[in-house]
Order: sequence, then C-alpha cells, then structure tokens
Amino acid sequence: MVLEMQPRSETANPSHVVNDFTLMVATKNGSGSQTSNEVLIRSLFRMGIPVSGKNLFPSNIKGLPTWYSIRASKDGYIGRKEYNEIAVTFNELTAAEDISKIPAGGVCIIPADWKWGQSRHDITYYELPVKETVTAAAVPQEFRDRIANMVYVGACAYLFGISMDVVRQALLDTFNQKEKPAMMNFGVVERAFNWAQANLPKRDPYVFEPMNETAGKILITGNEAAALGSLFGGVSVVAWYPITPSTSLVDGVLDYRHIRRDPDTGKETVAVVQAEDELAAIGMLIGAGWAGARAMTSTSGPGISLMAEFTGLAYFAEIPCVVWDVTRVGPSTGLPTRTGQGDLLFLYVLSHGDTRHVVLLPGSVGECFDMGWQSLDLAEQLQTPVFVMSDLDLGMNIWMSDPFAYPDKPIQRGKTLSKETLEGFIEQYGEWYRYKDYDQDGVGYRTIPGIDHPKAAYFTRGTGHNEKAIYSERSEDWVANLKRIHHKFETARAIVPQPVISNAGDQPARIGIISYGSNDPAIVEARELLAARGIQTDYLRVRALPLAASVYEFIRTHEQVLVIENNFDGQMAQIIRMESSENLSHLKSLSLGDSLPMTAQWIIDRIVQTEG
Amino acid sequence: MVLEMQPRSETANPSHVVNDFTLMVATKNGSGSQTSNEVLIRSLFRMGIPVSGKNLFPSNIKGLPTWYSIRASKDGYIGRKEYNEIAVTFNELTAAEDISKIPAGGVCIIPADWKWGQSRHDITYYELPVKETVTAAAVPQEFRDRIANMVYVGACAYLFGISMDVVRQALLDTFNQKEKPAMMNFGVVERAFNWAQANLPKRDPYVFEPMNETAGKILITGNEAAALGSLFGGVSVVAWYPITPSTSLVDGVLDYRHIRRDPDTGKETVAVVQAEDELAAIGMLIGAGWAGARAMTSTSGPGISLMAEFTGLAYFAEIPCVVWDVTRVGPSTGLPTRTGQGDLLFLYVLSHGDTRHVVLLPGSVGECFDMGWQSLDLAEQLQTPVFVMSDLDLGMNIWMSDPFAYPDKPIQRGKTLSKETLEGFIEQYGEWYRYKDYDQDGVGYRTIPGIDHPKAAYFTRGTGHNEKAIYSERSEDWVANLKRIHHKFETARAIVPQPVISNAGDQPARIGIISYGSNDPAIVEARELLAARGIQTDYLRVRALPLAASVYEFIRTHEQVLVIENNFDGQMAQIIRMESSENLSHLKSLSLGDSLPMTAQWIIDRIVQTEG
Amino acid sequence: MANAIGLERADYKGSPSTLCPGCGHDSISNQIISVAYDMSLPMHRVIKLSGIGCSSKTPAYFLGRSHAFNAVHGRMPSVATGATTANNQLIAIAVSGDGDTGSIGLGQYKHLIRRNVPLVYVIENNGVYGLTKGQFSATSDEGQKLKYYGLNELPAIDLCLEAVVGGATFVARSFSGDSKQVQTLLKAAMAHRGTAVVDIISPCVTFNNADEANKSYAYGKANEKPLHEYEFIPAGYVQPREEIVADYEDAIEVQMHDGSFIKLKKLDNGHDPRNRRQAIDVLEQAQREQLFLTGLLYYEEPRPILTETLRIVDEPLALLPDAKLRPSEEALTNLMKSFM
Amino acid sequence: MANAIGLERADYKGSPSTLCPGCGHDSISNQIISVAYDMSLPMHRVIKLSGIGCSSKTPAYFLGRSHAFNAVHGRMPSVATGATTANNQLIAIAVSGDGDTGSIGLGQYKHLIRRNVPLVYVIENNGVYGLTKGQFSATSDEGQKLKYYGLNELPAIDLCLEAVVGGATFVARSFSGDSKQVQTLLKAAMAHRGTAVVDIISPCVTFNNADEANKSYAYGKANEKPLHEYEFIPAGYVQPREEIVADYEDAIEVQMHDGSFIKLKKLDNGHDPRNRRQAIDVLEQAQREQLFLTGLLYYEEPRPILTETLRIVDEPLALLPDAKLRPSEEALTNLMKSFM
Ligand SMILES: Cc1ncc(C[n+]2csc(CCOP(=O)(O)OP(=O)(O)O)c2C)c(N)n1
Ligand SMILES: Cc1ncc(C[n+]2csc(CCOP(=O)(O)OP(=O)(O)O)c2C)c(N)n1
Ligand code: SF4
Ligand code: SF4
Ligand SMILES: [Mg+2]
Ligand SMILES: [Mg+2]
Repeated sequence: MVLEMQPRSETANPSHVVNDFTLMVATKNGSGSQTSNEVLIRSLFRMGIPVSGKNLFPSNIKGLPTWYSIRASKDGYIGRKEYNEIAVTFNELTAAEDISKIPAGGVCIIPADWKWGQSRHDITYYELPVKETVTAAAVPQEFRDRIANMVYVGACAYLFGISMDVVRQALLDTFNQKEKPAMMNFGVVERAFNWAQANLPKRDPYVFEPMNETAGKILITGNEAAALGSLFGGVSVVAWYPITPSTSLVDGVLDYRHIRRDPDTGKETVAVVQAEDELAAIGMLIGAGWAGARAMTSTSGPGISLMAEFTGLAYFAEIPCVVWDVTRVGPSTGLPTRTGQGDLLFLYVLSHGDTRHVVLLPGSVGECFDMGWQSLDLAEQLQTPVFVMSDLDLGMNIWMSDPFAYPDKPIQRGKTLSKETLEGFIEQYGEWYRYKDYDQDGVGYRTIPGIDHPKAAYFTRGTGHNEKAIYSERSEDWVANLKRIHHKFETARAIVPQPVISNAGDQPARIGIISYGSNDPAIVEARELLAARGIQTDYLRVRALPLAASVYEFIRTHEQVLVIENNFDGQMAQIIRMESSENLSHLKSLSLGDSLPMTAQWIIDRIVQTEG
Repeated sequence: MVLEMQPRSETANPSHVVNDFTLMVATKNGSGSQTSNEVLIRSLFRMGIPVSGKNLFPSNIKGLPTWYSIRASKDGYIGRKEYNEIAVTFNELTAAEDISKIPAGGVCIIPADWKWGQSRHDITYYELPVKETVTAAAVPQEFRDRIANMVYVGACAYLFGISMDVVRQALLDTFNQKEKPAMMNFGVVERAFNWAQANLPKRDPYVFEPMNETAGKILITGNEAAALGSLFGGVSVVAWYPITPSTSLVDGVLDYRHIRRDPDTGKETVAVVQAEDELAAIGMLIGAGWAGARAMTSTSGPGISLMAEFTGLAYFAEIPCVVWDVTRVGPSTGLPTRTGQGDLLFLYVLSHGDTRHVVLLPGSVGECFDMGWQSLDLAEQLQTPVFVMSDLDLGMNIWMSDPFAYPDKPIQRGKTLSKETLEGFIEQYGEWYRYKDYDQDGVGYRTIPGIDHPKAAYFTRGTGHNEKAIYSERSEDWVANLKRIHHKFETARAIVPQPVISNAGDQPARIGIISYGSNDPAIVEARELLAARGIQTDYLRVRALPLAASVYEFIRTHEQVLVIENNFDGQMAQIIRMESSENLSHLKSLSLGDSLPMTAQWIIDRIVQTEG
Repeated sequence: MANAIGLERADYKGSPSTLCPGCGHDSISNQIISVAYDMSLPMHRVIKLSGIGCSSKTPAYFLGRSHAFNAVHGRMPSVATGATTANNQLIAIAVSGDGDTGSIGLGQYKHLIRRNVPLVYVIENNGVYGLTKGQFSATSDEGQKLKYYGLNELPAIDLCLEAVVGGATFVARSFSGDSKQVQTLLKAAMAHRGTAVVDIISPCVTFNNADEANKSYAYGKANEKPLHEYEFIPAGYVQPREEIVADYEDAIEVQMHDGSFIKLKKLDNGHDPRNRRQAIDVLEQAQREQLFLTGLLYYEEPRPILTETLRIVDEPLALLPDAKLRPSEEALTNLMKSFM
Repeated sequence: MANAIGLERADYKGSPSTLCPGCGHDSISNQIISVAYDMSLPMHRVIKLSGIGCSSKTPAYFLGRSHAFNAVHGRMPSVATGATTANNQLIAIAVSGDGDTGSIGLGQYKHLIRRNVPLVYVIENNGVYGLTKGQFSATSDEGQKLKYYGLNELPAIDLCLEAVVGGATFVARSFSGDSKQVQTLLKAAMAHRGTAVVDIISPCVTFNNADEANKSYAYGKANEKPLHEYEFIPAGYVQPREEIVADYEDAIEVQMHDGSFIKLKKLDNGHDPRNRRQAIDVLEQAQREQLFLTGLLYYEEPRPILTETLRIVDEPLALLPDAKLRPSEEALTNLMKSFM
C-alpha cells in the first residue's frame, strides 16, 4: 500500500489560517524571553484557544541560543510540530538558520535594527524597531535588555490578533498579579502594538480567533503537577540533589508545601533535605521509608545511576520509597536540557543481582498529579521502591489540562502494623514474622521503629534472611525469599496503573500502536491524521511496568504492532519481548531518540513507510 | 516421552567405587581446614585423578559453618555434585544435618571425642580420636587447633588409598615447599594414618586409585588465572576496592606482578591503587585509560552498581578500561560468599540513557586467562569499557586445567595515534577528528595526552559533541554520534569471543542448549549422561555480549532451545529475546539462582521434565 | 537486677556474636548493652544503624528488641539521616567501621556531621578491613605493616579530627579494652543532642593485632593515655550539683543539654574538651607522635539539630495522621483555580 | 610577545566562554592563561580535568592545545588520579566548583589529598550551585540568603581547612577579583610537587552576588584581607638568592621542591604559612569571624607523591613498549609449572 501523505508545509500556504499554526521565538538564554513567551501562551489560553509550548533551551545560564515554540491548535493537538509557520528570530547567531527553516508562506519577525535585509521571497518579513521602542518607553536601564522581548509580544498581538486586554491579563498572571512589573512590561507591549498597527500592514494568513476550548482548564508543568500529587499523597520526607530537568519538581514541593503546613505552629509536615548527592538522597529516603515516612526524591539519569546500589537494598530489604526520574538525554551527562525516554530499561533492572522494579509512566500532567500520590501508595502497599519516569518535555513544559481530580481513595499505608494491629495480628496468628507471606500476595507485614511493643522490632538487612528476618545463608531460605519477592512483582502487575486502550472501532484495527509517556499527544494527533487518510490504528498506552497482561492480549489481537518510543534502543519493545515466550515477530519497534519531543509527522512517516 | 533417570544415590551403593565419588569436609570457618582440604585435592591431583573442589564458606571470618567438597571423577567431570558419598563431619553445629544428607551406603567420618553415637544404619561410620592424635603429636599449643584438621587427612588417606608419599608432596606444595610447617603437619597426618591403619578396618566401597589424567595439567583458581591473563595482557593500572569474591583477583596481580617488574630498577610496571570505593576505582581506570594506560579493576555486584554513572561516561566518551565482575549472589549485599549469574542483564545495560556494553563470559580458568588479555585488547580496539563476568565458583575455587596458552597475537592498542602516526594521518586525510568514523567501523582514532603535536589535543566530555569533539546540542550531531556508537557495537559483535558450539552429531539434535560461564562443567556432564540415555543435545556456549549472529542461527536450527543459567530471572534468555524480532517461542529459559554452582543432576531433571 | 524500667541486663542482649573470638567489636557491643541497661533505655525507641563490615554486623548482637538497619557499605549516615528525620523521637545508635566511615563513607560522614543529625556515631576502629580479610583502611597508620598487604605509606585520616573540623559538637576517642571509659563516654554521647562521635580503637585480632601495630590490644594496653578520668552524672541524679563539684579541685564539669554532666578529672595533659583549639592540637599531636590518646576530645554547646533546621512539626512525620498528610478536596479546588 | 618556548599569550587561549558575562570563573580562566604563558608551559604536557558545573566547563576556555577531560559531577579527583598515574610526566590542572568538590565530591577530594596526587586543584568557589540555578552548596556560609532557596542554616565546609587537615602540602585561598594574587599563587602551585589546593572565591553574578553575600564581588572587593604580599621567583631565576632575601626585612621565603621560591611580605597578621597550627587557626578564625582572608595558608615540604608510593617505573606507564607489557612465552611456561 502506498499512501499519499500531506507534504510537510502544506498548511503553510492557504490564505487564511485560524488557530492552527505555530509561533516560534528564537532568543538567547537568560535574556528574559521566558516571560514574554509565557505571556503569549497565557494570552492564547485566555482566548480559549488550545495551546501548548515547547521550550528548547541550552545547558547554560546565559547567552546560548534558545527556542520556544507556541502551538495553537483548534483541533486540540498539543504535541510538538516539526515546523513553525511563524518565527520570531531575535538571536542574531541563529537567525540565518532559523529563517532558513521557515516553511514557504511562513512569517519572519526580526529586529529592524539589524538591517539584515530579506533574503527569502517565499515568506513574509516584519521588521521591528526593538531598540527605539524600548528607548521610547523610558524603562529603567537595568530592565531594558529583558524587556526588549516585550516588543515582539506587542507586534505579534497586533499581527495575529490578540487584544491588549488579554495581554494585560496574561501579564498580570505571569507576574503573579503584581501590578508594577506587569504594567512596566505592558507599556512596551502597547507601544509595540501601536507601532505595528501604524506601520505593519498585515501580509500573512495567520490569525488567532477566540474559541471556547480552554474554559475551566489549567496551565501547568508536569513537575509542578507531580509536586502537587506528592503533597496530596502525603509525602513527608523529600531528599534530593539538584539536577536538570528534575529540580523544578522539588521546587514545586517547596512552593506549595504551605498547603500542608501546620496552621497552629507554622511548622512543616514535609521535610525537604538537600542532600550532598544522589547516593545520599536515596539513602535518606530509605531511612525515612523504613522508619515510616512517605519518602520521595526527584532526579534524572546521572542521579539514577548513582542510586543503583541503594535501590537494590530497598528492593531486597523491602523499603517503600518513590523516585521520580525526570529524564533527559543520555548516556552520561548527555544533553541535560533535551528530552528522551532512554532510562526505561535501566530503571527496570536497576541494581545488580536479579532485581526488577515498578516503574510508573505518566503520559500527561494529569497523570503526573495522579501518579504523584499513587506512587506513594504503591510503594507502601508493595514495600518496594517505586519509580516514576517522566521526562523533560512533560516535566518542564507548560501543558493545558483539566483540573486534577482529588484522589479517589484514602491514603494507603499498606500492611504497616501499629502497636494495636500488631497485637491483633499476634493474637490471630500466634506469631508475626516480618517476611512471611501471610496473604499469598508476596507482601509481608511490617512494623516501624518506635512502636512500644516488645515484639515489634526486627532486623533489616540487605543480606540473606529467612522469613523471620534472621540472617541466613541457607540456599532454601534464599530461594524462598526471592520467590516471594518475585511473587510480589506479580501482585504489582495487577495493581499498578493499567494500560489505557483506545480502539479505532469494534473490530481490532490491523495496526496496533503501543507507546507511553509524553509521546501521547503526538500519537493521538498521528492517529487522527492517519484515520483521516484511511489508516485505522488501535492504541495501547502503557502506564506502568511490570506490564499488564492486557499488553500481551493487545499484541495477540493485532496483525501488526508498533511500539513507538523516544529512545535509541527501543527499550519498551525490548521489555515486551524479553518477558514473553510468545511469537512476537509481528511486533516492530519504532524508536526515535533524537533528543526532541516526538511529532505526529514522524510517526505518520514511519507508519507510512511500514505500510509502503 | 517419559524417561527413567538414575536415582540420585545410585552410585552410593555398589561394592567397589573407584575414583568416582565426592568427599565433603564440614568444619568451622577460619579453623584451618582450608589447608587440609587443599592437601587432599593436591594429593588426588598428584595421583593423576581428575579432581575438583567446591568451597561453600560463610560471610564471616571465624566460626560459622563451612563445607568443602572434593570430587574425584574418573570421567573427568568437574562440576558440582548434589550429594557427597563421604562426609567428614567435623562441625558439631551442623553435623546432624550433614549426616542426614549422606546418601545411603555413604561414609561418615566424625571425631570420636564427641561420643555422638551412630544414628544411621545405612552408612559407614569411622570415628577418629582427634584430640588424642594432636596431643600425641606434641604440636606447639598455638598450632593445635588448626592442625587438628590434619587428622582427617591422615585417616582419609588410609581409608581411601592415598599414599603417605603423595600427601607429603602435596603438603610441600601447599606450604610453598616450606619444609618446617609442612613436616609439622605431616607428623599429624602420618600419626592419624597409622592409627587408622591399626584401628579402622575398611568397611566402605570407596577407593582412590592412581590414574594418568592430570599429567601436565595445572591447578588454579579463576581469579589467579584472570590476574595472570591481565599481566600478560599488559595491564598497567589496577584500581580496586576490596570485595568478596573478587579480592583474590587483585591479590593475584600483587602476587605475580613481579614477572613484570623492571629487572634493573626493581620498580613496577603495574600500578595497583587501593581506591576509597568503587566509584573512585572506576574513575581512576577512566583517567588511566584516557591517558593511555591499560586499566583494569575487579569487583562484584555492589561495586558494579556503584560504577554505573562512570560506566556511562566511559561508554559515551569512549574510554577503554576493563572491569571484572566476579559475581556473588544479589540483590543488594545478598549472599557474598555464594555464586550466581545475576548481574548479566544489569551489566549489559549499565548506566542511564541508552547504553549497552561488551561483556565477556569466561567458562573456565583457561578462559579467565585468555579473557584477561583479550579484554584489554578489546577495550582499546573498541575504545569502550569491557566487562568480564566471572563468578565466585570460577573465581575462588580451584580448577584443573591445561596450562594456559601464550597469547596468539601481539598486544592490540587499537587506533591510538602517536606523534608520528598522527602526522601521517593528517597528511593522508588533511584532518584528524576524534570522533569521525574514518573506517566505517564506528571506532575513531584517538590520541593520548603528552604527545608533542599541536593538533593532538582534544576535549573529552560526557556531554553531547560532534565528530570534532566539540560541544554540541544539535539534534543531528547527537543522533550521528549515537548511531556511530551503536555501529561500533556491531563491530564488537564480530570481534568479541565467538560462541563455542558442540554438536551431538551431523544433524542438529532436537534439543539445543545455550549456556555460559561456570555452568559449563555441569552441562558437559549432563549432556553425556543424557546421551547415554538416548537424549541427544547440541550445545552452544555464549562467550560474550553482544550476541554473535551464530546464536540466532543455532536457535533457528533447533526444534527446542533451552537457555540454562544460574540466576532467577533467566537473564540470558531475556537478552536473546529482547534483541530479536524472530519467533522465539521454542526458546525456553531454565534458570536456577539457588546460590550454588549448577549440577548436572539439576539440568538432567529439568530436561527430563521438559521432555516428560 | 532490674533497671528503672524493669529490665534485666540480659534483656538488652542481641543474638550471639559471630565475630572472631576476642574481637574488639564484641567488647564494644557489651559496653553498649551495659550502657543501655544502666540508662534504662526504652528499646522500642532505639534504632540501630550500620553499614557493612565486621563492625557493622554488631547491631545484631545487642539490644535485640530494637529495630535495626544494616544498610550498605559506607552509606549508613544517609539512612540514619532519613530515619531520624522521619521520626524525631527515636534514639539512634549508629555503628560503623574505619573502612566504612573513613574510606567509602567519608563524604557521608562529614555531611551527617554538618547537618548535625542527632545520633551516637560509634566507629569501631581497627585500622583495617576485617570482613574482607585484612586490607588497609584510611585510618591505618602511616608506616603500619600488614601480613599480606605490606607497608602503608599514606597518612592516616583521623576521624575525630575530621569530626571536630567538620562541626561535630561531641567528639571522643576510646579503646575497646578500656570498658569503663567506653561506657562513660557512651553515656555522655547518648545524653548529647546532636551528632556525637565516639571513635573506639577496637583491635582486629585476626588481621591487625601484631604487638607493634598501633591498634592492637597489646599496644593499646601498654600505651593508652587517657586525657581525663571521667564520671557521668545523668540528668536528675539526686546528689546536688555543688557536692559533685567539690569532689576534686582539678575537675572540669561539662553540663549537657539534658541536664546531665560529664565530670572530668584532669590528668597531666591539662586538656579542656571545651577548647576547640586544644582539641585540634591534641589530635594533631597524637597523630604526629603516634600517641594513643583517649577521652572526650571536644565538646561544644549543641547547635540546632537537623529536624530543627528543617522546621518540621514536633510530632514524628512517620506517625502523622492521614488528615495531616492530605489536604482537603477544597484545597485542591482552590489550588487548581490558581492555575487557570 | 613570545614566551620562552615561542608562544604568544593568545596561543594559550581556549574557545570563547559561554558563561554569564562577568562570571568570576572567566577571570580565573584568564589568570590560568596568563600563568601558563608566563611559565612557558608546554601545552602538550598539560592535562585539564574537571567535574560538572559552570566552573567545570571552564577548561574549554583556556589552553586549547591541551588534552582535557570534563568528567562527571564531583568525581574528577579519581579521574585525575588515574591519569597522573598513567603518565607521571603530565602537568595536571584540575578545576572544580564548590558544589562539585564540597558536596558530591568531598570524599574523593579528601582521598586525592591523602594520596598526594600531583596536580593543581583549583576550586572556583561561589558558594552556590551555578549551573543548576542557585541552590546552596556545602561552602555556602551559615546565614547566607539566596533568592529562591532562602536561608542557609548549616555551617560552611571550609575546603582549605579540609585540605590542611587532610594532609595537603600546599593550600591557598584567593579571590578571582585579585588577579595578581591569583596568578602568583597559581604559579607557586604549579611549581609544587604534590596536591596544591587553590580555593578561589569566584562570584556567581547571576545567583549569588548580592552585596551582602560573602562571596560576592562587592563583598570581596571591600573585605578581602590578603595575608601577605607575594612574589614568585621561578627556579633558575638569574638573580642570586641572597639579594632577594635582602629585599625587605619582614619577608618569608618558601623554597619549593623545584628550586623556585615564594617570597611573602608579611602583613600585620604575621601569618607564617609553614606553621600548620597558624594555618588552622587562621582558617578557623576566618570562618568564625567571617573574614575574607586570602593568600598562601599552608605550605609544607612535599611528602611522597602517589607515583612514588606506588613504586612504579620512571617512564610513563602509558608509553611502555609492548616488551614491558607482556612477559615472554618462557615466563608463562615457567609460571605454569609452578601450578602443576
Ligand atoms: C560497595 C561495597 N564495596 C565493598 C564491599 C566489601 N566490604 C565489606 S566490609 C568492607 C570493609 C570493612 O571494613 P571496616 O569498615 O573497617 O569494618 P571491619 O570489618 O574492619 O570492622 C568491605 C570493603 C561492600 N560490602 N560493598
Ligand atoms: C550526578 C549528578 N548530579 C547532579 C548534577 C547536576 N549538577 C550539575 S552542576 C551541579 C552543581 C554545580 O555546582 P558547583 O560545583 O558549585 O559549580 P558552579 O556551577 O557553581 O560553578 C549540579 C548539581 C549532575 N550533573 N550530576
Ligand atoms: S576479622 Fe577482625 S574485625 Fe572481623 S570479627 Fe575477626 S577480629 Fe573482628
Ligand atoms: S550561573 Fe553563576 S557560576 Fe554559572 S556562569 Fe553564570 S555567573 Fe558564572
Ligand atoms: Mg576496620
Ligand atoms: Mg559553585
């Protein structure tokens, strides 16, 4: 089957394009453009237009190039797009390349001060008098550089149809309702708007028009969502070490932990310890989890590597704790400010000697919130470390979402015995052995230190032990214990978040797609576009390891299964394969690993190739 | 098909058993029985009888139970056996259980001083007057406890037919030809021998008789072999941190590095640095490998976990170094003195973000030697960390072997440019870029610091870089670089040690066995026993990851393939599966993970089950 | 004889030791048992923490009714930090070895001290790796010889000096052969609020007990130089304070946070443990001249402990009721509005 | 102007910096360039080593013709140990940050010093994590405030004090704003045999440059108190030694291993860097009183460096010919016989 697909820049040609294009701003890192871009996003959001933002920033504090894409999509698509119809090229060092990438029919907004000339004839140029506008606005010297970015905000507002009212509101939102800075910025925006109105006849087809698609929605980053989820999940000890792109998750805990603050004493119910490194951070979690706290950390690849040994201890000594891996691109330090899903397999088997871990895979900011509290529940229910693998794209970019739902069940502390329940337990069973499988689910009953009961204590260790928690080198004890822990993993399989399946119709489509995490928006978009061209696909989104039985069921019922993911090795496909003895020759791995968020176009191209 | 297999204790009944039984000695750790056991092994070796020893010792310095099994096998089998016909039960704390495990028809040798009585009627007891014998020998007080073990040596020598001459030689070997301690011990042995001759009528069927199967062979541990291999491989920097069971590998380097000592100055060509931990150990290797040394370390599971982050750096910055993982049983601290193969998958994917490593898998002490030097060659040829996964069984037990063969090719330094070759390179290509794939094998040309050439320097980093070794965050550079590194992995696939295939006949047998490492002796034995009963098997022994193409070829050509390994998860089977999209439903994983060396019996039982 | 909470000394025992007969670590376990019994420690509130090594095995051999965590090599400090943060009412006894603390664990040790995590940190210091059979550790003295590994040419890390410099407010050194001193110092350490370091030279009879070895029994017995004679007077002790002071002229009294006292009878060295400079000097001198000095080296008014600088609630985090762990649905709704 | 080996200062540059304009680290890079040029360092023998952080990026910005290794966070010391062991003829310049050295890397830092690995260890100390945007580091002063993370209540780790106590034989502190002193100290450090620690307060203009912050430019400029005035007289300098001594009465001359001298003009504090106790005192005082003291804090006759205690051959291990790397076939045969 050969398919004719839409050429990449098709949408860049029509005469009137409403709410379906992307505006990209290229500036220098640390130049303050973050604020301007946020104002633009918030403005579109206020106009009711589905919007999403992707920040492509360097691993640098000031000066290296950064690109920010704002996508408006009347159809509600929020994945990355491969091209940007409109480019605000405000970084002299990259402008040439940035301009060359604008699709024919696109728009280039460029400082007039540069006097660069207009080399392309298939795009529309608008030149803005940046310096003049700022000078004229009489902004205090120290703010001038940063505020220069407001010039493109004003010009874009005029050119593409954002009202000054909306911008003013968005500015207030961005500055947390602080009038003074908001208005100082607004002054420049307005000036630029007016100048544009007076001097720039509209010559391009792109316009924003109000819609009603964002009412009641929120704008939030995945890391903030995860922080909130953890706070509503009762996290009480956070130990961490800073690392991009996970830092803002713990910052989120610091920003919002006041909602958990003791109203009487003003004291915290969440301890946040900045550790000396990730080895210490996870050690602290393990100590805290063992002693009965709800413990969480957030890190990225290099931190995960450093946590390997302690993770094995937590696994084997059966200590609950939660580790967020907000992934960046590896191996090694790699690209700390780019996104990917390259840690999956390593997380799954983290630490030497037959370990295997629960890994949750949020696919949206909403799931970052949900898994924030669910992970803490699961860790205690399963008495094991639980990983949550988010990524830079999900964690650090702003996403539109429905407001988060309040947890639908009370806090789960698992089989943690208090003085009283221990008493009752011993009455019922005539004994209590820490590692005995009383319920045939592989999970034992634990006590925490401090319980005033002479039989509450037990000895926790990473060495071989029997079900009474007594040191043992006996082969039988070893095998029995490992079998139980493996059995626990089967218990986990059933209680972790199950896959979300979205079928094209009543009958299985020929193609089944399996994916996970932040690829979701690209897949959703790709499926609709493919469907419009007659290629139906079913879609299973994995939300956790170990894999649910339904994953294999899905694979069995599809003629061709594509595992789509954003890493080099196709790690999810490998995990699916390694744990099954079924014939999986109809399973194909489509993996990307180009350090950027996935696009619908990439998926479509691959599927078309596959089909071709 | 239902098969009648030999019952476990069959061999324990006949009336005359020659050179085909196992003698087990149960004592307390640190009691000096190591020496006695070594004397017994060496005696049998001197008698020309194929022999092997398995030391089952506790993670403790003194006092906990330890068992040592010495297997004589006229057929040359050197794997572990599941039962021991003869038990020297010299540890009062475990004697009851030790005795209960003796097969019917077996022998129990026990101190007479205990006055334990003889509870079993289906075995032969010999009671030895341990204290009296030692007292009578007038050994200095301080040596008495240790030397008591020589009593069972003397008694066994008499009972099972080892001449005093042979024992005397073996003692001298054990004490490095030092007459004094050897003779002091020999006094006790002789006394016990004479006493036994006078007082113990032979009542059991087991005898050792001289053979001619060990002439020209050596007795050595895998760790010593690895140390020698490394020394002949030109290792020049060893950085390490002590951990059981890998410590004796570096001890071996210390013991034998004199063969590399500068004869004129008496100075070393091998630097051995005891690091503060494994993080530092591998850091030192990476610094040394980068600067042009041949660098090696030896560790075990917990150390591997700690090395994860640095391993990713070495992989991505393309630094040669060699890491021996002499595995013990995990997860976590696990059973530090038991054996298993549970690190395989973790080693293979060690470190976050799409890494994958070369892992060599020696299956004998001979291969420990070979891979000692081959690993250093491969590391430099591939410019990557190379792991060698041995295990406690191979590394710490004494094995019979042919003398090691001298390396069959000169030292390989890979594409390392000197001042002159760099000059030549630049002449030829007009340039030299560190990470450019000039030969289409994924391996670049490197320089080492210190070369007096203005263009020799380059910048090494774990962050994204282009082929000129310049920092880059460009997606295209990232992808190109990772693709090249993956291509290098394909180069590795072809040049790592290839599988050893042993076919039953000209036509493929119905059953193909895949295994690796120290399981080899058990598999060899099991195959012969199965063949004797009509079950033919072919056998492929994997010797390295990445897997050779011939592995899949072997799988394709067999109706049923069994992957036999000593870990819980069946990790080799998982690796085979995860990297292939073929239908592998005829591949079955037989994995053990009981913390002991594999036995032929276990394999036979499983295969019979499978067939049954 | 039952103590104040009705327990016999035997109740404070653990399981039988599996260390080598005569190992210094075993006698420290015994001192801990005695101290806990004397001080009537409530075992359910005690947690025992350790790394990996012969020393780190010992928590199994004392206080069998206390929770214990035998963690990974060198990284017990972080586990202890987490546990005491999770429950600020626990009494933490940490046991480590010189390899565990001085080699692999040095970073965590220093950072634990910097945070002032409240616990008694016992180092069972034998100048050697016992469990891995006799390698040098970072506290092995310069010039020390070992049977297999030969001569150590690197300077020793002095873990007490490291503690003083790193901000520890209670730093003592003792000798496992001096049980009276060990017990007194342990009692004072238990009464201290903050990280209390007690570095106890504890001979490894199997790998580092040659008579001339600086950390052997023979050497310790012959060369130990206590800085003071000690008495520990627990808080609430009935004898009025003045009387004690009267005891001997040359005494120094160190009052502790909880009202207890350590009374030091000065010996000829004149060391005052409240003098930081003297503490450093005496340690430097001991290292330079290879003196076997023992005693309370340094004591400082406690500075805030970690749970204080973290400003967490008074009740243990581990025991917070669900209502304090999860804000209301309304709180979420309001929060969501702020993101609209 | 060309130096003794015919190179211009510009030849010692690296690629353009990508740090924030005004970052203290950039001025240190410039001092390193000047020093290397002045000392006519042969760049092919120099290796540059660093961890991760803004500071650790700087090796890209100087000595572009030297090999460099930008390793992982906090663990550069082990890489440096390996590299200098592999080739004892390399001149190693290590650059690290306060987070890199004082937080994650403290253990490796201390053990590097203990082994006396020969290198110049430059700490670009800004009391903050620059690259991860402004968290506290272990050298952040007690009481320091940061925009986002608030107040630091933990005591600072003084990396110079740690070095002295840990056995470093050359320990200096400087201020990136005092280029003359930085250069003089770096020259002396380069001439030193063994680990030479140079802790340079280097303001982070983006995250920790508030006027009242102890590691800001303004604070440094206003409060820097040099311990001496310095002159560095390289080995083989023509002026006869005596004359120099005559220069001024109050001078201290420190002769270095390679024959060079550091001449110190005492200022009112009277600090003698050869006095260990004074070094510790002055550091403790500086910390207590939050003084911005700079200068050569401690100097000691070099003790054996690592390659000496390792007793390795004089030629670089990395360059050993095959014949020295692989014994003969005969040697193997003989060895095998010993196992028969
Ligand atoms: C990560 C890791 N590396 C190495 C080891 C092996 N190991 C166990 S104990 C020990 C040293 C113990 O020395 P020390 O702390 O002085 O205790 P001691 O046995 O002397 O009491 C080592 C290296 C380990 N358990 N974990
Ligand atoms: C294992 C690991 N954890 C965390 C990080 C993230 N990280 C990068 S630089 C840095 C701190 C750098 O601080 P410092 O050493 O003081 O350097 P500065 O940027 O202030 O010069 C951190 C935490 C990392 N790269 N690796
Ligand atoms: S080896 Fe040493 S430290 Fe370990 S138990 Fe024996 S005597 Fe004690
Ligand atoms: S963030 Fe601070 S340390 Fe980093 S480059 Fe900028 S000023 Fe320098
Ligand atoms: Mg020790
Ligand atoms: Mg810093």
